[in-house]
Amino acid sequence: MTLMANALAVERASLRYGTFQALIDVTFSVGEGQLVTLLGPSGCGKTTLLKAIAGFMPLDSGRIEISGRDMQGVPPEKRDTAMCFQSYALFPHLSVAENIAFGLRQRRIKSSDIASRVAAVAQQVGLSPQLEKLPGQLSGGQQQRVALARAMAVHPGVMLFDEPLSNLDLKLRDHVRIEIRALQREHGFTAVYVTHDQQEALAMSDLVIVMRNGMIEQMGPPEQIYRHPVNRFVADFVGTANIMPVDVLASDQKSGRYEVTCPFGKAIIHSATPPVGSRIYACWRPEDAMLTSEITEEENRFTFDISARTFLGSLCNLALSPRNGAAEAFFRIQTHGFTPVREGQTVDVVIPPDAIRFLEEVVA
Amino acid sequence: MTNNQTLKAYLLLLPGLLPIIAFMSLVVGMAVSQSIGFFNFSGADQFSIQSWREILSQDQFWRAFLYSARTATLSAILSVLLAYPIALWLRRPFPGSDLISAMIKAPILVHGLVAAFLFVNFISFQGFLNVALVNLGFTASPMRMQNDTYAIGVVILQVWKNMPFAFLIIVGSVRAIGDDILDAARGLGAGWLARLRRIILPLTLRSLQAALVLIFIVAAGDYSFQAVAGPTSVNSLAQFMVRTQADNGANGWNEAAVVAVMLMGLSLFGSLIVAGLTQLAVRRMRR
Amino acid sequence: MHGITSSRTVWYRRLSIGLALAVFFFALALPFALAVLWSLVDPAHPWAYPAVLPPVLSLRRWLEVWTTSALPQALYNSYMLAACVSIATLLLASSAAYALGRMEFVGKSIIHLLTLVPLIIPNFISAIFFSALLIELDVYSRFLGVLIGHTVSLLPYAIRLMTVSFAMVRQDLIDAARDLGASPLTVFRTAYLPVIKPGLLAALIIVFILSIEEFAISYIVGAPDFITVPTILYSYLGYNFIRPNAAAVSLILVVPNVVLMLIAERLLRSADPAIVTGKG
Amino acid sequence: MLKKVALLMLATALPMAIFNTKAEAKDLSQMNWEEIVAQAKAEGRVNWFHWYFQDRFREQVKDFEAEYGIKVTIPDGDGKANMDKMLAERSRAEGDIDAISLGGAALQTFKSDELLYGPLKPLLPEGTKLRYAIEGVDNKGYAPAFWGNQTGIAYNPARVSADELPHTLDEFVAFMKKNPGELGFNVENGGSGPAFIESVTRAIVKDIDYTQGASSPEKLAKLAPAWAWFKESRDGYIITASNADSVTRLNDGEFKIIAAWEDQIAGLQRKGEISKDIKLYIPSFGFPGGGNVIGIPANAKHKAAALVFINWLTSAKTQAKFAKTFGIAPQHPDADSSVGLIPAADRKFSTAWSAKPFGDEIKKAFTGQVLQN
Repeated sequence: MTLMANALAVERASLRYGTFQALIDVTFSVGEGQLVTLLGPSGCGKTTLLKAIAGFMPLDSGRIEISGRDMQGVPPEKRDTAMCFQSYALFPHLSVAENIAFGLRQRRIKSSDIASRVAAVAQQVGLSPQLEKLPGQLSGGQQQRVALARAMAVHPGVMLFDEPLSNLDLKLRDHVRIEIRALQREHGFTAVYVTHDQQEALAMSDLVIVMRNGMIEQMGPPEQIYRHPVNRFVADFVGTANIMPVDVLASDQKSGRYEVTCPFGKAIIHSATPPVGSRIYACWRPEDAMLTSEITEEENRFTFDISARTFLGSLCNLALSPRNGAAEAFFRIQTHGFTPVREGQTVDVVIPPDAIRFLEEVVA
Repeated sequence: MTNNQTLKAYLLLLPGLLPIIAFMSLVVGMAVSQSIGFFNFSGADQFSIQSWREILSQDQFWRAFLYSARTATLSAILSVLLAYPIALWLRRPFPGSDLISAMIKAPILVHGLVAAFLFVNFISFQGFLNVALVNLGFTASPMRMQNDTYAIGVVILQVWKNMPFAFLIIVGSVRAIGDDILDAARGLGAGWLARLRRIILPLTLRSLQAALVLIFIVAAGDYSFQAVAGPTSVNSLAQFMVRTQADNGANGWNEAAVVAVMLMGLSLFGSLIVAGLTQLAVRRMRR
Repeated sequence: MHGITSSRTVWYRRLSIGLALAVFFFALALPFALAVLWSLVDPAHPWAYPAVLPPVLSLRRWLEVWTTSALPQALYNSYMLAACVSIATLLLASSAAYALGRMEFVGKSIIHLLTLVPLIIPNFISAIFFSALLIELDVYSRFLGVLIGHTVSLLPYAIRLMTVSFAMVRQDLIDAARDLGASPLTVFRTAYLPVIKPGLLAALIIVFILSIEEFAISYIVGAPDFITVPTILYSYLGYNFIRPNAAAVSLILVVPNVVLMLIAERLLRSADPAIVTGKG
Repeated sequence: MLKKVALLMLATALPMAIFNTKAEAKDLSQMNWEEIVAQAKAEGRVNWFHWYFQDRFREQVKDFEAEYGIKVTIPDGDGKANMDKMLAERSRAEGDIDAISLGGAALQTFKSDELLYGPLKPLLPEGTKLRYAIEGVDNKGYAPAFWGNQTGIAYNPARVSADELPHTLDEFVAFMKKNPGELGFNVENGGSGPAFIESVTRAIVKDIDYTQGASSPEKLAKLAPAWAWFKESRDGYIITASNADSVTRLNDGEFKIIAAWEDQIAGLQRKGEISKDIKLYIPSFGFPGGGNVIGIPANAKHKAAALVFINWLTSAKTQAKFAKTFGIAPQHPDADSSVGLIPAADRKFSTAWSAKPFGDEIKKAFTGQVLQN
């Protein structure tokens, strides 16, 4: 990784509404041209953090730097940021062109330059035919683009997205998501992107920050977040996970091979990092398990009853209950849609040892 | 089906709407036809512009006309100017804001005549204000403020009474502006003045105009404030109309009708002009 | 840092609330207090120059105004009239409000505007030319004249308030009631009444108050012998100016209306405040 | 529109038709006084349309109500509205008005024999003793005077001493120069201010016959010097809203002198509304005095009761009591003479009001030429 200047740095940011602690000691930084996602359930503080970066909410303590400049006491209108709102927040009385030109006018740019910049941005987002219309006359997707164009037009140091796609239907959402990412790559702007949709976060980010209760739970590249979640919350929130408590029976740190007992029997785990305790949580992804009809592995082979089968087209979800031991626990695995199994049938499943990860969370 | 529905709706509308249309067209029709010589109580009914000539040649009429136009314009503008910042201030609730909006609305509950009385009582020669000013040493002797020549008292009363209406009309539209929109403008570099000029004013233009029109019409047609607290040297149009009717015997009806038609004209066109100019001003500011 | 800004905003807020209270005090509380004081001036001891305060206070003025002035008659007229006006207005307004609130038809927005016409014709014009009309039609009953005048000029308020109420009735409730086999009366009782009742009562009260407060028609059409509280106050402020009596009548005009209005406001609390005043 | 008028007429005519079917009573001129009183008691009530001191008259008429058992109703209308009502109701079979108070000169502008019932002179027991010619108008026995009054200048001794008071026009000019804004008089709502205007006009413009009511533009043009006088002293005087406003503000200490009615000042003083120190005088160039009369509209419903009431109102006893209570000049020859406020020596300066409608034109011309110019 090359050394990049930090476009945005947040240090020990804390913010309180009355008695509710919305942000607690949040620290992270974003390199120039990176797209960072703040991911978390509602109420986790991600939007608050975004608004603090934009300057709409003053921090109680901590600091925010944009392009190396401390933002303490700088009002939103003086910050080099531009925000795309969930509601789009288009000015209903202004035409699309006037909406896009709004920020440029505020920056006292020559009107001839404004016109050319508006035309250029509109071209990029495909709004050229709509320039003279009022926002009310546009479709949701078009409105979303206007909001995007309006923010992009001012070439902000940091672009802020507050769940910009949540009001779009599913198909359009995928489409715009790809578009935003493409535009971001093409223009190289730095962006902070708030979402509660983990797929969106994984699909478009350089860096994902998972938040809960005003704190950062984990941050890292999307693959790392998915592959190596640090705790049950992240494992469960990002993707689907089978989380189970395990007791470490034997360990060989050199080869990274660990023997554990889990709810459905003894299992082998391959891990580069040692577990943080002897009784801790581990997780595995449903798609990592294999039915024995597909493969003939003997290690980590377990027998389950299929208690439910959900056909999803290309895929098929199976809910399994272990043959032996804890009847309460259910595990999910995902196989191809054509897998010929029925509910009530007994199957053997292999979970590859390197598919099971230790979480950094001991069992209380 | 739709026709049937429309017919049914119109039948249902009849009891409420018919009296309004009948009464108003009769009253306005009466005023217009009396002004051109019909329904004459003193002589033959025939078309004549005598009353128009009579009234329009009177200095007193034009003074009354200009006076009403001026107080109406001033009252409308001042009420809105005062109500607007308060509406912005109370856009989002805060501890104590309920109390303040209740206090602002209080004058609505006070009858205009009572308000005029309280005001005259307050500023009279022996009134609280003068006693206070003299005792605090601001003036040596009481000031004469009652029935002042410039109708400052009337404008104060109009603003006092009508500002709450302007407030109620405006605050609704100000509250309807989403925080996101203002934040978006802020994020794009708009300071408070730019937000006011380019976002808030244009978005509240309609209610601004509604408030101006309403207050203009009420103030242009004012009788009570003028009669109790207004200057004695000039009449408001409504007062002039009542006097013209009362002082001129049977002819009075026809001449009063001319004043009435002119007053309706002033209400209509005056308020439209005020609203139009506001629109122009807001448009210009938006740039 | 934030602690300081927040204490500063609290301080600003306190200052502005204090300022608002002060304005309120001088603009409303003090004048009313003075009116109360004036109404308590003893009839036998005039409050004259150079006395700064009234020499003797008593309730005799109130007794006297009550026994010798036309106030009891005016109160009876005002309240009797207001009751008739509010009932007549409501009867006339309800079907129109139903049509405007619950039906779609051609020309609805124009009809909406038409109902507001009485609000934009200056009161004194309607009053004078309505009285001319009454002369032309040889109608001598002042009560009838004022009743018609008030009813028509207050219809817009009733129609508007009740239109909103009718529009708030949920169609699914009506459908559900009918689906379950309810009679039209039961449908009205279960689906309509609970929703429109506050609006109905509020319209009743507001029209009642506005009728009591109406001056132009009462003064011009009611003259000379049908007196209401505002016309008696006007006489006390003009030709028969006696300040203490005017103070007493002012209080009698304002206080009951304030109480009624507070009730109306409570009934309409969920609704838009501009509707309460009807002038929006 | 005609259709609507017709509909409205129909709607209102129906109830009217029911009310108007009562038969006419026997003519009063055929009865003796006892019969009239009996008829009056049978009628039981009288609606007296009167335009000032209504609340205090309600007190006064209690004696009458006690004596005859006839209820007196006094509505609160103003004088102009009362007249309009009488005129508007003239074609009605039975009007609402049983007795109406009128300014002394009011009957000059319309025909009393068409509008009023009577003449009352032969019907009233003491009819021949009463006064029917007042303010230069003789109403031929239709409406006896019941109220005599005088205008003058009232002053507040707390503010001004008696020897500072102006008595001539020149002294008024000097007074206003020395005490700007200390003289108050009204133009609308009452006759005291117009009395001042008229007196000054009369003193300045002498070549007009003020007893002739006819008005013409030439006659009005002659008044120009008076308007010049008023304009020149414009800073010297304040225009008040009404008779009562002048008095209230004099009482408040705002003015040193005002134009006022003697009966109003006296009446308010005896009631306790204003300071008893306030005094009145008539400047040497003269102030008009006059009075009010009372008549019965031709279509009155309770004529006998009205007649009995008028007899009571104009009786020596009632007039003497009014003189004491209101400070009026009594209009019955047998009543105690006035205990008024004006010094007896000043009475000689009393003049008649200038005849109407010219008298009204003077006021209007003042408004047009001085105030609103």
